[in-house]
Amino acid sequence: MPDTPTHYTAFFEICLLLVVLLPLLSFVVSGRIPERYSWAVTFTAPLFLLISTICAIYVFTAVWHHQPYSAKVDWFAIGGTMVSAGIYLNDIAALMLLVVTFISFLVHVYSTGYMAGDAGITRYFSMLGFFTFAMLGIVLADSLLLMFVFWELVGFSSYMLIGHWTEKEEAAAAAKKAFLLNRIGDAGFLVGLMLIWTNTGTFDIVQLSGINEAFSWQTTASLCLFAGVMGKSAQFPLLTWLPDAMEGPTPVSALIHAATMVAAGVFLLARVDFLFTPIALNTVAVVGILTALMAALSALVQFDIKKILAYSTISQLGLMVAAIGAGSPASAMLHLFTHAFFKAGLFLCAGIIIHVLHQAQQQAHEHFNVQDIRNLGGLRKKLPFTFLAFIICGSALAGIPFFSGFLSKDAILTAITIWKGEAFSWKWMVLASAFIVSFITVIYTFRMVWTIFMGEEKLTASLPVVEPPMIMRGPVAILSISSVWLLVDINPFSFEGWLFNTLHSGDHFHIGAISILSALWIVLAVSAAYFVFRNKTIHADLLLNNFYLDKLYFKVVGKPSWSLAAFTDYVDKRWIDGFIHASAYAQVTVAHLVGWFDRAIVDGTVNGMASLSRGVGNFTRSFQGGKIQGYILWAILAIIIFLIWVLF
Amino acid sequence: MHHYYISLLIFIPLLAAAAGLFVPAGAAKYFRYSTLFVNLFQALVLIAMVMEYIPGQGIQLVEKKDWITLNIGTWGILKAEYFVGVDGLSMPLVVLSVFVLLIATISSWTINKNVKGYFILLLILNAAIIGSFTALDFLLFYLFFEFMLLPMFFLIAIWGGARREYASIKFFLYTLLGSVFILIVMIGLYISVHDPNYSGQLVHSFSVLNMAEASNFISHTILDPNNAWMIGPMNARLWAFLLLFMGFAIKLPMVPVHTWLPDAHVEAPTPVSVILAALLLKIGGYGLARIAFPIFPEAAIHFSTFIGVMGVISIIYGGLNAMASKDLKRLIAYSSVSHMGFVLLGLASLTPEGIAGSVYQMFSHGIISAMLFLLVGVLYDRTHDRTIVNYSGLSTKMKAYTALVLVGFFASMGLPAFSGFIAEIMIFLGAFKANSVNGLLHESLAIIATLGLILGAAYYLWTLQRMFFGPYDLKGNIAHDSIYDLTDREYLMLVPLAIAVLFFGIFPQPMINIIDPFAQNFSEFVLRAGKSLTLNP
Amino acid sequence: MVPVYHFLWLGAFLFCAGLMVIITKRNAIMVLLGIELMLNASNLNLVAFNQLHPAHLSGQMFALFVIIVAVCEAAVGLAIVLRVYQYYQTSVPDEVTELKD
Amino acid sequence: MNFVTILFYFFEAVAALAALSLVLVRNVFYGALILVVCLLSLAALYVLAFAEFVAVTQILIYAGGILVVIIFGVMLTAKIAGKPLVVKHTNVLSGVLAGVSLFTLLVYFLSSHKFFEDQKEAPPSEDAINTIGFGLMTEFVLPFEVAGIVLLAALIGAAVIASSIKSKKV
Repeated sequence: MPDTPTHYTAFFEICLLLVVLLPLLSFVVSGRIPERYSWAVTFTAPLFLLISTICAIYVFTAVWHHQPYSAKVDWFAIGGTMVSAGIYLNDIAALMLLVVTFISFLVHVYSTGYMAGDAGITRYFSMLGFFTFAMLGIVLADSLLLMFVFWELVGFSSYMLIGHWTEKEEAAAAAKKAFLLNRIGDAGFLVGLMLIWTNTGTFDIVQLSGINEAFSWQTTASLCLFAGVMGKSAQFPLLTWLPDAMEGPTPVSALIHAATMVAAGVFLLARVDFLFTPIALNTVAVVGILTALMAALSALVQFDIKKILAYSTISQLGLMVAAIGAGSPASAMLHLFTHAFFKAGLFLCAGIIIHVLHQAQQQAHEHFNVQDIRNLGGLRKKLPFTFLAFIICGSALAGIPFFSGFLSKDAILTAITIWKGEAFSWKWMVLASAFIVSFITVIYTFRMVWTIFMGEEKLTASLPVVEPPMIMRGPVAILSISSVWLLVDINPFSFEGWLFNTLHSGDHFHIGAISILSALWIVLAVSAAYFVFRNKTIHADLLLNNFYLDKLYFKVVGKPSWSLAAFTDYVDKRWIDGFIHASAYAQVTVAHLVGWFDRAIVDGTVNGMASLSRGVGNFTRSFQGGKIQGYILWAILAIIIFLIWVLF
Repeated sequence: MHHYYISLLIFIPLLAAAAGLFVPAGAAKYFRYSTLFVNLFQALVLIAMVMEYIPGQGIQLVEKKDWITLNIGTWGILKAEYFVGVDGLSMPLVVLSVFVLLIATISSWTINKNVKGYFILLLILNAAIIGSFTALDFLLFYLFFEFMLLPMFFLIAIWGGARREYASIKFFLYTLLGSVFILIVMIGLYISVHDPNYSGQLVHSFSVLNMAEASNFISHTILDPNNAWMIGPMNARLWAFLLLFMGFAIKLPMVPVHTWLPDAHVEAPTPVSVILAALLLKIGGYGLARIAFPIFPEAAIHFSTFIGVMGVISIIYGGLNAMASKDLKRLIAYSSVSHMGFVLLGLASLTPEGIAGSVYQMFSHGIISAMLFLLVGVLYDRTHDRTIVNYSGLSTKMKAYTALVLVGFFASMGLPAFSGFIAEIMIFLGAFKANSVNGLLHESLAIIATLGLILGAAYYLWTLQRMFFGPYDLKGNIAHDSIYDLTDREYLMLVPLAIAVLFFGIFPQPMINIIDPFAQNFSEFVLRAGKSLTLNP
Repeated sequence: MVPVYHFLWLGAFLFCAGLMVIITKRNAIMVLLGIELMLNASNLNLVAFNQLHPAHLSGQMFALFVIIVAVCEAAVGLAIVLRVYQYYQTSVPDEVTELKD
Repeated sequence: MNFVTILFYFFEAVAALAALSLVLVRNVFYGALILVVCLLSLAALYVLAFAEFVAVTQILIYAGGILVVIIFGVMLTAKIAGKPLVVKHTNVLSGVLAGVSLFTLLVYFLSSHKFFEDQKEAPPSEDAINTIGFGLMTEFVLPFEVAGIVLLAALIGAAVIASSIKSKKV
């Protein structure tokens, strides 16, 4: 329990600032490095992150189990009320701080190998630094507004990194989609902010947490915030961007789209847990479990290695969200924590496979899609290290005992079990779904491992595949080691370790029966996978296309808004401008009339002499038209006029 | 103590323009440098002004001189003054004007056609803009307001693109229509208002400050708050407010009186586009906040839902239209429509947040749109083609340009850390809060307005995807050798804007310090005055 | 005794008819006919006024001289018409605009 | 109403109708014939106005001379064109306007002026032709001679102009 070092030292504050600002510095420095010296970035950026990570470790140790650290400065006044920008560093935040900097550092190191020779490497590291900064901003922000700021900024850096290979059209489209779907969620977040501001007049999380009564607006507000989470953490219905986001470089997928950014949603939920009313929580749980189930099913039939991992990420995020909905942020955070390591590990392994196969392809001048697992097989011989790492991280994902994933999943299952209550209700279905999800997780993980590493080599047989350099293997090794149970607790069957106990406030939580049941369930799943699904390929277009959500959105939202845009264009050009033109023509007509009046009457009078003499001149000149009859006519008229003049 | 800061700001460009008349037209360099010098001098004056300015002290740096005093017998005395000053509303806009005009001058360096005429018109425009942002006498304001149209008309009509005549005439007619509306109300106000400082004598005053006091209205005149005339179904004050609103809404521009803007922008040369988007549109919002709302507070309250709805329509409609635009400049012009809709929404809320947000939005949109139009100008200078689909993968050839475009686009989308975000969040909060604070706008308006953010992201990202990402390719008649990255001059004008956008997005407080007292006073004044005046049916 | 104003009315009518013929016909010969008609109208007036002063015959004399001049005019006019017709291949006076300034 | 008056009205009507139809007719040849009718009826009117000599001259010179010449002219030009010479009307409006307005004007003045007082019952001059012949040789001898010269000049001139010698311009 927290003891009382009420004062944090200046050294601590400097370290904290370093943690946050060094990635920002990395962003600035990397961006300013001239193209000729772009190799320098591979030293500077990881170095900055290393220092940042070291500082983060110190900060973590200082804060963990202690009083939260908070500091704030005035930012700007909204309608006379000063909104502050500040840091609120409690246990959860410190943990996230550590995870983010650590994994970011590993990914930086890994990227120096993976991205070597890339034309946009400075931009890459720059954005990676910016992302880390923004992510740390989310973690540390003490107010919802500030969190929203960084929330959007990570979206921006995610956009930039997904679209890193600008020449790839799919990348640009995926980046756009990611940002747009995030924006939709953010709009909800914004509405939540408006509700909170209107009802409380503050965004400060600490102040907000003082609200104990359950106001009716809280349900709406919390669901609005949850809309933001749907976008960022790819929850149903905004989940379709994450599989597409795999167009980005693989380390990015590992860092942003597996370990940290997508987990920001879960972090947000954990942080503003107090706002959520029971109804809102139930909604969160249902959405979470639905997402987990849908994504797990989709992961089952994907062929692209990164897409499998992406769907599995969505599925795991769904589980975390469901855990929050079940009222146990601690178990969600635990799973977030373990997931960050093993999923990053898996992505980096996938990255290694893609990277080395690409290099081998370039040497052998062969071209096939290295990400398609149907083209792969038997790689365990050529890539033994990667195989091992993949097995470890995969086991953690599948939730096999003695790996971290087992424990955190156990925590979630326990949380849902407790939440469902004794009486039979729809909540049982959530629990059942959670079990089904963990079952399916085992199957697709097994399928992935089996197809890639077991059996005979397929298209890769002739390729000169070698293990990547140490710089890439190192981070993977660290992540793999972090995926075993020791990370959580010494007891491989109890998730109530240092982490959980700190985050969890309340009763003793652990139910031994669940652990055993879960372990048995996993073993069942593994054997089912081995005996039933080992060599089966499931073809289901529905699942392959993620329940056709994309098509649905395109038809229901994309196309109508596009036609609406075309319609407004039409309205502008035809109706409004048409009206304007019509009135302009009317005006011109009137103007002509007036002009005629001017010329014929006003000018005739005003410019009397001049125009009269000219007119008379022209008039008399017209007599000299050379037409005899004309002469006669004019003469006669003159005589008539003369007669009238003389005789009257 | 006498200050002459504002007069300096207004008259230095006019003097320079007058002096320029006597310089032979061939001395192109003279005109460029003299205009630049004037701008820099204005910047210096502005710095001094900002130092002198004390936030929260109402209207300051006032200069007041008799201008027209005309005894018209039994009708009293017509009195118009040279009455200028700045407060929390005009200060940000004056800062913006000086800054943007400086950038516009740098951007005008490439103008080669009739340099003399161009820069003289630019200087006149400069004076008129600053004049209308500082004038506190309605007649003076109107004078500057009208004065702005003329140089603008010629700048578009002479230095514009292919359909420049059409665009300039459309611009002129639209804004002239607005001016007529304003003129009508001005005459009505002139008849109805007397100057309380002259007892015993009937002195008709044009001072906006006098007009804002209900007690200064002569009883039983057309716009007397207590006995306003009935014209048709509404009383004359409501009509007057509507006329003023329409007059300024055309300038703003508000859907559906916005169609002059895309055409004017598409045809105008880059610096003129910049001034048009960054400054002229602001006159609309400024006029509403300075004139329409304080003088007719009860009408402002009466019509607040209408104004808010029009704002939201502008936001959505502008966004949709931007999405359908095929021309890059047109797209940005429509995004301006969308963003100025936020100004309306914020003003309609009459909450301090909303008002401050509106003023901040005007300021921030000024910088951002200036940047965006300059960016379009950069591309147009090179290729003379603005069709979006004719470009692809520009990021590979124009790295720095793409970076700045990203800054501009994301700033315009309201990404945090850029100034637009601060403004929009304040407007959203204010508009949402209005119902519970003063019961004016329904919450749903703010919620619908968030669609504007999504639309903004949609059209900008789509544009980025089409023009800057993907494989490098040029269609149409664009020569490949015409594509090159930014020049030093272009850096010089774009980077300060980017820095300003970032600065005011990250450190908004210096500006909000100036705006906030005004916003609070304004909201409090309009609500109090508006509610004290009973609307006769 | 026929009242003199009958003659005068008829003369006026003939004169105006001749005038109309001159102005409206697009043929030189018709124009000549019109001129003849007008001359006759004046002759009629001369003769009619001569009735008022039967002692003097100046009116009739004048009428005679008018007839003589008319003969000359007709002869020369017709000659010109024929000549013009040969030259311009038209007898439409409008198409002969050599007199134009 | 005596016989003379009826004759007068008759010839007056004939002359007026002929003049009117001359205005309306479009065939030049018919026009010439109508003019003959008109001139003949005018000659009759001259007789009624006690101007027998003028009437005779009218018949001889106009109907017999000028009109024959004109008809010749018509036929000559018509021959070249190869079809009946039909004329088009031009300046109809202004022509009618001028004619009608002049006519109105004249009728107005004529009716406003009383000629009745001046009109005496003129004695039928028994020797009008005598008097004319006498007058021509005495009082009007100079005009008479001049008229002769004019006639001669016109004769020569007409012959020269109408002769078929090609001018240089053709």
